Amino acid sequence: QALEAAFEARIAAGEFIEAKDWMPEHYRRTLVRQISQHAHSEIVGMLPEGHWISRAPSLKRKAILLAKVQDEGGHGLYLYAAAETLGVSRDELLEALHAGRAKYSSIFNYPTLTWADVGVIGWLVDGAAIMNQVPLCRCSYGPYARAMIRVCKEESFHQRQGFESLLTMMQQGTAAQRAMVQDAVDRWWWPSLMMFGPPDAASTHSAQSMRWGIKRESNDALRQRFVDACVEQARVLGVGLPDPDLRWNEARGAHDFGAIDWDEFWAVVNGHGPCNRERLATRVSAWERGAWVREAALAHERKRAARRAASQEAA
Amino acid sequence: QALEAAFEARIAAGEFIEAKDWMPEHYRRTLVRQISQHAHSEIVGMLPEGHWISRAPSLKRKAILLAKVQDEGGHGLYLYAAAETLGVSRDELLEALHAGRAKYSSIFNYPTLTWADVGVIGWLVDGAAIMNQVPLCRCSYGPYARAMIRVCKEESFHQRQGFESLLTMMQQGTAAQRAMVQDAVDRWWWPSLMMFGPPDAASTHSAQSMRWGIKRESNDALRQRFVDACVEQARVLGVGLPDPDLRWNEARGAHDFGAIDWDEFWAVVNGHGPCNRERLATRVSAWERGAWVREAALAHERKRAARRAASQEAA
Amino acid sequence: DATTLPYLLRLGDACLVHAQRLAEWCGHAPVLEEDIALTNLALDQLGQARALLSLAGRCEGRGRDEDALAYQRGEAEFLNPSLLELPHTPPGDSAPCFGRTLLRGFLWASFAQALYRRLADSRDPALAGIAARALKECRYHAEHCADWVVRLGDGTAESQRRMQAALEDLWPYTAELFEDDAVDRAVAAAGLGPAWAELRPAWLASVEPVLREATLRMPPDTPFRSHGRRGRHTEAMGLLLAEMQSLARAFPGAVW
Amino acid sequence: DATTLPYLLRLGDACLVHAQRLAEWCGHAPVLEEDIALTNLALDQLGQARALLSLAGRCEGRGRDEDALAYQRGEAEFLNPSLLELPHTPPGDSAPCFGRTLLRGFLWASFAQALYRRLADSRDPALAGIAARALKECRYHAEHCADWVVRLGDGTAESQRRMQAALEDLWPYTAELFEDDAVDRAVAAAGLGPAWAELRPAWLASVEPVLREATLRMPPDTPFRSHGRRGRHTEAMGLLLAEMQSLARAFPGAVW
Repeated sequence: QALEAAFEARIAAGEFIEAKDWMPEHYRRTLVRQISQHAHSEIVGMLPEGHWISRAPSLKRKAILLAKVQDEGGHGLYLYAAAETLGVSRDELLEALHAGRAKYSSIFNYPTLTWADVGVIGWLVDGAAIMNQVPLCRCSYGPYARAMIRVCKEESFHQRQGFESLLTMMQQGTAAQRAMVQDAVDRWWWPSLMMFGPPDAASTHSAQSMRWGIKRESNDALRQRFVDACVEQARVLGVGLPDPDLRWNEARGAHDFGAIDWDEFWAVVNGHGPCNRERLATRVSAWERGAWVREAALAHERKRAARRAASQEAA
Repeated sequence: QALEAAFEARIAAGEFIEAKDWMPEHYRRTLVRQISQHAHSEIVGMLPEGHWISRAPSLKRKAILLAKVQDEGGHGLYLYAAAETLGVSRDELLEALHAGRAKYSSIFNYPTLTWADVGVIGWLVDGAAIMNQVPLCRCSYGPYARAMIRVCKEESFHQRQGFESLLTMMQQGTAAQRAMVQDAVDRWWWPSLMMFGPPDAASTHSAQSMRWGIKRESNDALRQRFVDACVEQARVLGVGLPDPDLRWNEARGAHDFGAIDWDEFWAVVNGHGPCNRERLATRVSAWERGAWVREAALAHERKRAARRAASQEAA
Repeated sequence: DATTLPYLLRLGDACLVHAQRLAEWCGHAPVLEEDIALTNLALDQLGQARALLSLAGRCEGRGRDEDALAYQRGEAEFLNPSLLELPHTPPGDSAPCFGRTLLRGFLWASFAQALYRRLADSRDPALAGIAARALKECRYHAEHCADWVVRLGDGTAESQRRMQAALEDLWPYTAELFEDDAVDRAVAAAGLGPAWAELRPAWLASVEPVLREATLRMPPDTPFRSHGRRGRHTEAMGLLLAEMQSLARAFPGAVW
Repeated sequence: DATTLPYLLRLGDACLVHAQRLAEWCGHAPVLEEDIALTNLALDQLGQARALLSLAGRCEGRGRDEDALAYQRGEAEFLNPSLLELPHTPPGDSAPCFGRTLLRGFLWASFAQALYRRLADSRDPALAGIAARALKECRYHAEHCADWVVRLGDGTAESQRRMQAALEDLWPYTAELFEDDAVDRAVAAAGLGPAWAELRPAWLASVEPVLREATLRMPPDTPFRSHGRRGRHTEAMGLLLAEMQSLARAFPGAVW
């Protein structure tokens, strides 16, 4: 009880909790779930964009895309490391992903069908991710907060690159390119709005997470802020947003927007999205195909250690 | 001895030997080797051309190519069936191919690098094959001779189609297409000449095979006839043949041509050609990947037989 | 008009893409007889595609022939149901699965038979003629594929497992075949051909007994929907087209 | 002139094609650290390719930039040694082999180091500058790949078997790197860079000790020769280019 009170007091004072500090089991579990889900999202998120590396239409864009997907791998690394400070190994977390027990962001269950998807993912998906993640840079758990600072910085860079690539296509490209961009926006707009999660009324976990500073703003508030930001950016790009109900509401000082298809959201979350099967199978197969490599690396390490020991004994 | 004398007499009289007839073991072995090598060539030969089916540049050409490669599979079937009349099963023959004990025509160890290769294979490779095979339609072993009649008829059709496709590119195509055809001719000309086998002076097996009517003309004689035919066809196409020494010899009434690089020929025969490893590995892997299918088909057949037996008993 | 063209392309593109996939087996099948049989199926599907795309081009009236439609359209303009574009290799696996190919062939040929049977009575005589001929081909395809589905479903434990997995993979994509929409309704009203949604009972009637004989369990319906018929494909489609169209696109103005 | 351009393309195309292959691992590697490391290698190779192709374009003087050279050339105009275009999947296998990728990376980076070391003294200051920077990158590549070659060669029985098979597959393609020809001789005479044939001793000196430490047996020389540097590639190259160039070719006149 004394420990718990001290913990609550530090949270209340806005101080960071560190790996060595005492923390309630539920706090730890909530963090492991959230951080690992985020880490999984980064590595599954490499797949839809990675699908276009081989076909990038210019060498500059190929380099930008490669670097971006590489950064996502890097985010995965920091985040698995942050989760490991909570006493769970990366292998255990991956096992949970591969067995289907752990989730990753549902947005990555949508397919990338054209090159414009790459730009739109940068603009909308990374944009929504940043909106969700910036508050986490002040999260109560120190290692997570510090990882998120680095992640957010890089994500902002990706978001600007995505936007810039769309702007180039819209302003300097052909009619076919502009149509490709619009089509991609039409496909990604609604799934991006779903990235903020269910409406506040239907959201579980939230109250406790708010109190712990693991979550700092409500789903609906973040979603509204995202919509307001995107409307202006879409105007600059010259693309339409596929929502006939989208309009400025002077009274609220915000944009009204149409109803989200939550049936679709839950279908995808529950495994019936366009690419759920493929994404998980791809990760599992990469892992299984790599088994011989990981075993060999361990075997080699053991051999070296044995040889070192033998030569020290001989000396 | 009496059997052998009767056999020799029938050969001498130009009669066919049939499957049920007595034949010397050496005759049987020679035939099995030759027919199975020919059958293997058909199925390995599906690969280089098959490589272009997915990219055929028009739907008509795709259909023609599909039908052609299918015909090669069909030739494989007749020829394996002809070999089976000599008391050896298709599975045994395939096993010898997969283990590297049996050969197939070396020409299929060259890669198909452009669409024009498909046409040139039809024109030159099928052309050379026909030149080699027409005499076999009068071969002393009946089942083989009859298979060859059918094979040769279809090959002639393929050869005309290949020629026609090149003619279309040369006469109605762009400069880039004409360059593509010339490049393909440059690559396939010499390997096609090698298809007739080593010079007569260096050729083993030939004397005995000639006597038995398994072979009816010498390598060099067939090669000369092929060169003479191709020179005229190349002129119609408007392509050059890559041999500076190629010219009409009025005295011989035939074309002189340059020295063949027999080192290259033997390198390819001995496994060091451009695609030897890939061709064999592809066949082996198709066979191994199909193992579960063949096993299932057998298991199903057994189940059905058992059910039939059970229902007859019940009745 | 604006509905006949997509109606024809949905079928024509399905045949084309299916032919493209089937042809991948040529030279790589488990037994030589199947190299030949699958190539035969591919040839028939390709022939149907050519007839249907030519008809679509004439109907469009902008001078596009079968090759312009096959080689010069972008992915979103292809209207085949996604079922036909899926690779032979199951998600996460390494090698193409013969059973998956034959199962898809069976599901599609059963559907195509039901469709062509109705199209043979189309008010459009050109379409009716194509359908009458294609119907015979698809009857053979359905039989050939059904034989293999039964053989492999009711074969060994491993083949049963593979076939059940293939069915679970592919089944969700069959829902798209029967989605109702404005294109189908308009075409049906004009007497050109049936709305595909009407064909579900006939299709199920031919599919169910075979799956049962093959000892395969029909998967439950899920909310999963593919949308190839509206031009929204799977990630496999772009790679299929990149390869299929590469040569034609690299040589503009060529005659082959 | 007529020899500088092919000399630059041989190296630039090698870097480009190698980058294209390496990038295939991005998202699919055996451990996350290698997803990142192989992407790093790909990025470095791509950067070298861009610098070299841009230089080649300027040297040609016909206004072709890096993208025109990468996306608008036909297969026979690419002059990379065939070694770099081979797929990660061994002949007849189903799945890409990480060991094969790292072994090729090692064989190539060892060569590239030897080459860039000499090119850093090129009479052409632009080429010398590119080489000086690339040399540092390739030193890291060679080390990273060598570590893996040793780890996998001297790892388990299975990893040893796979690495030896990879070496036997790839080794024959290294002969091409050292084939002497008129292009190389002219460039060497002009002081632009070394004939690649001269680099063999340096290359062997860096390769042999690593293979030995990895317990791998160096295969004997054979008459096999690949000819990518003369524009005659393997069957893998056409498919690689079909995919790489598909988008650029499908949107003529586009700005990306």
